[in-house]
Amino acid sequence: MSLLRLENVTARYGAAQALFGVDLDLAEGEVVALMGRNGMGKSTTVKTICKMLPAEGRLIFDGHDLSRLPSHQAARLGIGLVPEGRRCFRDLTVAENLIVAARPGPWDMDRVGALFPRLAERRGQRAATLSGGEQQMLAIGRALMTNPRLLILDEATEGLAPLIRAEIWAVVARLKAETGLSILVIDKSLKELRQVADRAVILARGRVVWSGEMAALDHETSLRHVGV
Amino acid sequence: MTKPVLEVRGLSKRFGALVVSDGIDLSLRAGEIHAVIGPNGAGKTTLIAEICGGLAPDAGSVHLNGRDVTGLPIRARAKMGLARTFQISALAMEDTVLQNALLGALGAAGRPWRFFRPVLSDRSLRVVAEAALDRVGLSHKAAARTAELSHGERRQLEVAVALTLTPTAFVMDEPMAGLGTEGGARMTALLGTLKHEAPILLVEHDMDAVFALADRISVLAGGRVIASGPPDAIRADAAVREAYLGDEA
Amino acid sequence: MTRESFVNLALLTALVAVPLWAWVAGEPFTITLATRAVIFALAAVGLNLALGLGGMVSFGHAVFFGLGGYSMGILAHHAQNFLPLYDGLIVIEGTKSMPVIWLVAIVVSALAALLIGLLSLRTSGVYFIMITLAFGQMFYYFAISWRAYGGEDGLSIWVRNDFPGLNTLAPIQFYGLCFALLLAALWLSARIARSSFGLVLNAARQVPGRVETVGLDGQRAKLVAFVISGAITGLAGALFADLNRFVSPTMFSWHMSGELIVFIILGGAARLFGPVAGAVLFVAMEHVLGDLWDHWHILLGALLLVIVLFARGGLIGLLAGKARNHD
Amino acid sequence: ETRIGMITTLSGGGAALGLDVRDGFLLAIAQSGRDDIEVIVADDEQAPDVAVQLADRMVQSDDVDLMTGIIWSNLAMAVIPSVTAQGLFYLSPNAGPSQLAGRGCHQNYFNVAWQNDNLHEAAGAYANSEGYTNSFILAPNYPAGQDALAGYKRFYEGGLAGEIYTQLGQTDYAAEIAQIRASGADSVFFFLPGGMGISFLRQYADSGLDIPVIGPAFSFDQQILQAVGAAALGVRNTAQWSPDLDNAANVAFVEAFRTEYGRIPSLYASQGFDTANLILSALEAGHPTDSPDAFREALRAADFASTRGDFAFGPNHHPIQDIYVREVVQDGDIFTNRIVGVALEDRGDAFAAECSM
Amino acid sequence: MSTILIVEQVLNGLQFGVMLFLMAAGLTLIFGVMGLINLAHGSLYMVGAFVAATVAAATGSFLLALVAAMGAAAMAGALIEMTVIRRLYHTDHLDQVLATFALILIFSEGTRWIFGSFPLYLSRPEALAGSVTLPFGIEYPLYRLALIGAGLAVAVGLWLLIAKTRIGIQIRAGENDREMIAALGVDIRTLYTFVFALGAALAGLAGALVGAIQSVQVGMGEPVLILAFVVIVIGGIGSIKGAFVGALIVGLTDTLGGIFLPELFKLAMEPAAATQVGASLSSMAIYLLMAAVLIWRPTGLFGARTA
Ligand SMILES: Nc1ncnc2c1ncn2[C@@H]1O[C@H](COP(=O)(O)OP(=O)(O)OP(=O)(O)O)[C@@H](O)[C@H]1O
Ligand SMILES: Nc1ncnc2c1ncn2[C@@H]1O[C@H](COP(=O)(O)OP(=O)(O)OP(=O)(O)O)[C@@H](O)[C@H]1O
Ligand SMILES: [Mg+2]
Ligand SMILES: [Mg+2]
Repeated sequence: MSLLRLENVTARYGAAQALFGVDLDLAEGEVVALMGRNGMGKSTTVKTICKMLPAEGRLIFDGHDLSRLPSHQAARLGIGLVPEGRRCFRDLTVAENLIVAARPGPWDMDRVGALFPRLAERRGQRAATLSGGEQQMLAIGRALMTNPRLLILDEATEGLAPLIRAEIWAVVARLKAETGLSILVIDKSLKELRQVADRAVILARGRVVWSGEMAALDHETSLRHVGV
Repeated sequence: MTKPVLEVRGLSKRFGALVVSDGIDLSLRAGEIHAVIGPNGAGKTTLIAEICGGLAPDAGSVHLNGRDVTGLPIRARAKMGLARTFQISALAMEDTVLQNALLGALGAAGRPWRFFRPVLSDRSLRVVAEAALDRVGLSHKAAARTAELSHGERRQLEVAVALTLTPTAFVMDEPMAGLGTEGGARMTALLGTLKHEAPILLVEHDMDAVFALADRISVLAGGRVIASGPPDAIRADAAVREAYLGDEA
Repeated sequence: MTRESFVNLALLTALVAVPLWAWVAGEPFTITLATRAVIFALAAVGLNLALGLGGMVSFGHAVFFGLGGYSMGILAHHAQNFLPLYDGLIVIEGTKSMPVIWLVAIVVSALAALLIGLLSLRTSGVYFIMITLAFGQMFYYFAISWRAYGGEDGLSIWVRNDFPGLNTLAPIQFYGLCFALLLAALWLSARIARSSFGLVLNAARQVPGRVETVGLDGQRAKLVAFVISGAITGLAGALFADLNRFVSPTMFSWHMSGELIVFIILGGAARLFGPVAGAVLFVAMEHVLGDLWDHWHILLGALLLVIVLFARGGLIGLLAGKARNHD
Repeated sequence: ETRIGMITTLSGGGAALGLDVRDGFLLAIAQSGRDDIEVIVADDEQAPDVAVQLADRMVQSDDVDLMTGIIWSNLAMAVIPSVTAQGLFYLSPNAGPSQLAGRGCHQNYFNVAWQNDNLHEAAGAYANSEGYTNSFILAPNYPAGQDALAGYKRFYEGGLAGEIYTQLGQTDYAAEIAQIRASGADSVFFFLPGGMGISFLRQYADSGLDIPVIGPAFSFDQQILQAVGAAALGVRNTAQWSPDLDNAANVAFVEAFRTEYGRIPSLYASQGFDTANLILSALEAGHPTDSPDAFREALRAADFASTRGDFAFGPNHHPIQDIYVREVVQDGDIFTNRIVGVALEDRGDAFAAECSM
Repeated sequence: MSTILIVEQVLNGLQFGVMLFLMAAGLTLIFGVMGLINLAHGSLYMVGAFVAATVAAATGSFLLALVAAMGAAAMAGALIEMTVIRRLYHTDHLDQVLATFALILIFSEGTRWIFGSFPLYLSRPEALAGSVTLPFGIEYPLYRLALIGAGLAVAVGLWLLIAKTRIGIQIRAGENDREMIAALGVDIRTLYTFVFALGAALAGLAGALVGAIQSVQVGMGEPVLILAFVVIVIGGIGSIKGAFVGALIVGLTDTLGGIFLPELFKLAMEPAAATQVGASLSSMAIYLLMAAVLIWRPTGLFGARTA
């Protein structure tokens, strides 16, 4: 059964159209990679799903029509977002960032703290003074604390040290294997995506140019649309 | 051996109990790329702020072209040829891409106090700005508003602004971050040629780029340089593997 | 020609045509109203240099407006009463000559702007708004209790000051003078906006950190802009005092500062002609609505609300569409 | 056809005064039954520049023959000199700044209310008659406030327990009241118009102090008293008029005003009413624009039935009149004033000598 | 000058400060926490006073009047938030200034339309009449003591709400990034309406409490509004603690400055001139203070955030 479905979604920034009829399908428990070069509409797609940008077309999550819902209600259906650029709440402490939108479920402070010990050490520090990587961890922790059914990671490993990046990929893999969480992931590292994602959707200039099993993604296609 | 372009000696800084720079020694010589890597929160961005001004170290000194610049403001250091790119893009979002580049050219030319002449008709500035945009591959977006750029494009513009300064040294904080594979490859190529114009102090988490580019690598952890040397040695260093690289390399 | 420059041209045409018509038709009060609008526009054009271009939301520009007004008031007061202004080693006389008064108004307000700017620019954002307000209030309370020049009662000047070759008592001639100064100020701001200095100022508003890292001094650019801005508003103050032949501390009040800001937003901040459109619209509304109903402030408020909520970018934005980059 | 321009305050904090002046004025015009008089009323918002603008409009576009209406001295100073300089008549129903009574007097300017200092002077005289010798005096720190204290001291002969200037628009007087308590004063004189007076009187009553208070009528007009409530009962104040003043013109005026507007008229209403009647009386002699000299002479004669009883102009065109002492009393659930004595008889003003006309 | 007088003046300063805090607290909630410059806050204060006066006149109950004042101000606040303010969060401060300036015009003139231009009467409750004798024989009006108490209680309550509750955290998060907090599933719209109504209720409460010892009239909100802005700027925007400290500082400066500055000048000048110069200076005192604080600390005393 599909958890998230986009049909013919278009979106625009003012006069400039950014999405031209995007289709996307994500089943329960599936990990889908959204790929494409810079500026091709990946983040825009994410924004339409989270209702941060008005869109036309059909957006269905878990049988609910997202198009009528405001942003916060879409999130409450179980969409957890780790946005591009982190967007931690600067003036809140680490702990406050984590509990600010927490909803009950398996993920709580302790579990996030175990996942990112660095955050646990800095519970009282203002987010604005965290290092870039720490902020990234915080953004992931914050999304997990909402106990989502669908986790959206938009460049979640940007700016992270290899070791931590590897850890995060391990976490993603574990989330997939152990909790059956559905994940929509955007990342520039094809290698990691290949390991974790079941399927891939590739965007170019706001259109889906390729989609299918990750394994079926051949070198030529990826070179043409992703650059490697 | 030539005198280093940029030299950092015994730099220390603490925030309360947290030591973010712990007696750091570093140098940047002409023609090289010196990569600084290290775990998140190791103090890399802090180090850059101390080098470029904006954050005063508690102890230690920064020398640029042999001059002690430790007490100088950001502006003065920039005038002496230090070009910095930001980890989080700092661009005038309402202005066009070209205007952002022009700002750098203007700073390099050092003539902001002109009240009457339209800046866009200043050929010499335009040439510099357009050339910089061209090198990072943003010429086609010159007339676009910066706010309309995608994340990756903003990273490119960030580097272009630094380029307009025709600096004596670059200090770059994660220029690859957010660039796609292809963009990353282009940036890697660009930096490879740039270093012949001015050496680059490169903070970066993209290990492919670091190992492809760096002539020397210093590893920062807990505010302290735990290893420094040529790429191969660093790759093999057990402490570095444990603190940072993991199985990556 | 873009739509915006078309709107601007239409506005200028109206500012020429309407007073001329009033002159021919023998409606001197319409000219007086237009003069008032043009002077307010000049003051707001001054403020907009700081506010629109430099992002310095000054809630204290009435200081400069008032200083300009008092420059005129004090000089003319001494001249009309034949009291020397300063009687020490040298004797300084008052004057009734507009060019001299203007020069004094510009210099005095520029100096005040330098001082206030130097102190205020240590802060930014809302704090800047409030510290400039604080300076405004200080001047206001000082002027109220300053007996020598009338305190709250203000200073009356019996006759309007002179301008060589003109009869300033003829409304249309005085209007022409004010209008010419407005054009000059508009020309100046247009040039500044496109200049190197304008680019720096613009960037300093958006990303102060970036400006420093390319070796430019954003703070100083802001200060210079603030001084120019204060000087223009001061000049407008001198004209305003001459229009009314009267100055009083209300020229220093925060309502005055607020109104200048309102003109700008009403017309469209960051638009060259925004302040002009705003001032004209405001004066016109005041005049028209005032005759309709005792409680006309309700109508004025409602109209302003409609404009903020439904005409983003002010009047010019409404008429000319989205702002375009000037290149 | 005579066109009268009335610029007065109809909005903002001081609107109550302007409304009363206007209503009193219009009542007299209506009573006269003349339909060849047009009154053009405009709201100055208590802002000098707006007043100047309106004056320009009335002179330039509306072609008025004479003007009146301004409440506040600072607005009067902004408007009147230029209006009279242009040859028009101006009759002030309220503001009476000293400049216009002294060196700045003008043959076309008449004040039908008082010179600003009059009521304060009367308060000083009254303090003497009560035998007070140690007054505490306070007023806001602006010219009218400074004049008020000077006016009080002009007649008052005793010593001062304290003299303070408060902030214009201040609403909390706890600190001043504490100072009064500590000063050992035997009387308090205050000039705090509008909301300032309301706050002061209520807080004074609350403080439990029982030192007698004197003030000019400005803090005790009909509307203010209702807002002060019982706190004002018994307080003495000085005025050139009172609703209970016993002369035929006044009895008829109070009755007519009550019927027309449903409230007891205030001092200001009586001033507006008198101003209109003065104008009406002078119009019998000549038109202000066509025969200004005749009109002016008729104004000087002041041959009309004033609500104040005897009324005459001094050489500087300011009133010579009695100034009374009133006491605040309760009449049903309405607070109002009752005359208890005369403070100054046939008082002119201190500045007439400086006027050369 | 006796010690008792000085202590009494300090109490007066405190009481004035605490009243300012009630205004400033609402303003700092809205202005600091939600990032909105609400010039119309003074109008809500006025609404509170007028409603209290009307209800007290009709029912004779001060308590009822207080409740009605808070309720009416909260409702007015919620109403303008939903119709006007809501559209302004993502715009810059300038649009907010213009819109709320327009609201002032509408509120002031509307109130005059409904209630007329004459001040209204509102009396403090009989139970709080008279004075109490404090230690050292200081006589102090009971009502003013009650005001101090009420202000302190509100201060503590607000601080707890903002700093300690999840709602408080969500509100602060909303100021940093409104879009993001919504995307995480928090209904920030409703939350903001609530905050706005709460701030309005506090203003209404202040208006009613103060209306009982001052005059209830159109335009009464504006001077207080300016002072309240001064307070939160001195304290540091967004900080309830800052608003509290700032309010006390402003209250004390204003009260004590008016008393001591003229005395100070009397040492060097003749009394009449000294009174006048001292008074002039004291009316500027709080603005001098604010300028000095900002020059020394550009983000106010407790303003942690980057401006
Ligand atoms: N706020 C905006 N206003 C106008 N145009 C925008 C805005 N954000 C993005 N765009 C444009 O929309 C297009 C798609 O941008 P989007 O951010 O979705 O790209 P992306 O695939 O996420 O790229 P990247 O990998 O660089 O993050 C780009 O051409 C970009 O210029
Ligand atoms: N103003 C501050 N107050 C307290 N701690 C701070 C402050 N600024 C930075 N820090 C801390 O100093 C440490 C170093 O931060 P820095 O930004 O230099 O890290 P970094 O090496 O650049 O990390 P990243 O790779 O994640 O960007 C971090 O732990 C951060 O939380
Ligand atoms: Mg993206
Ligand atoms: Mg960093």
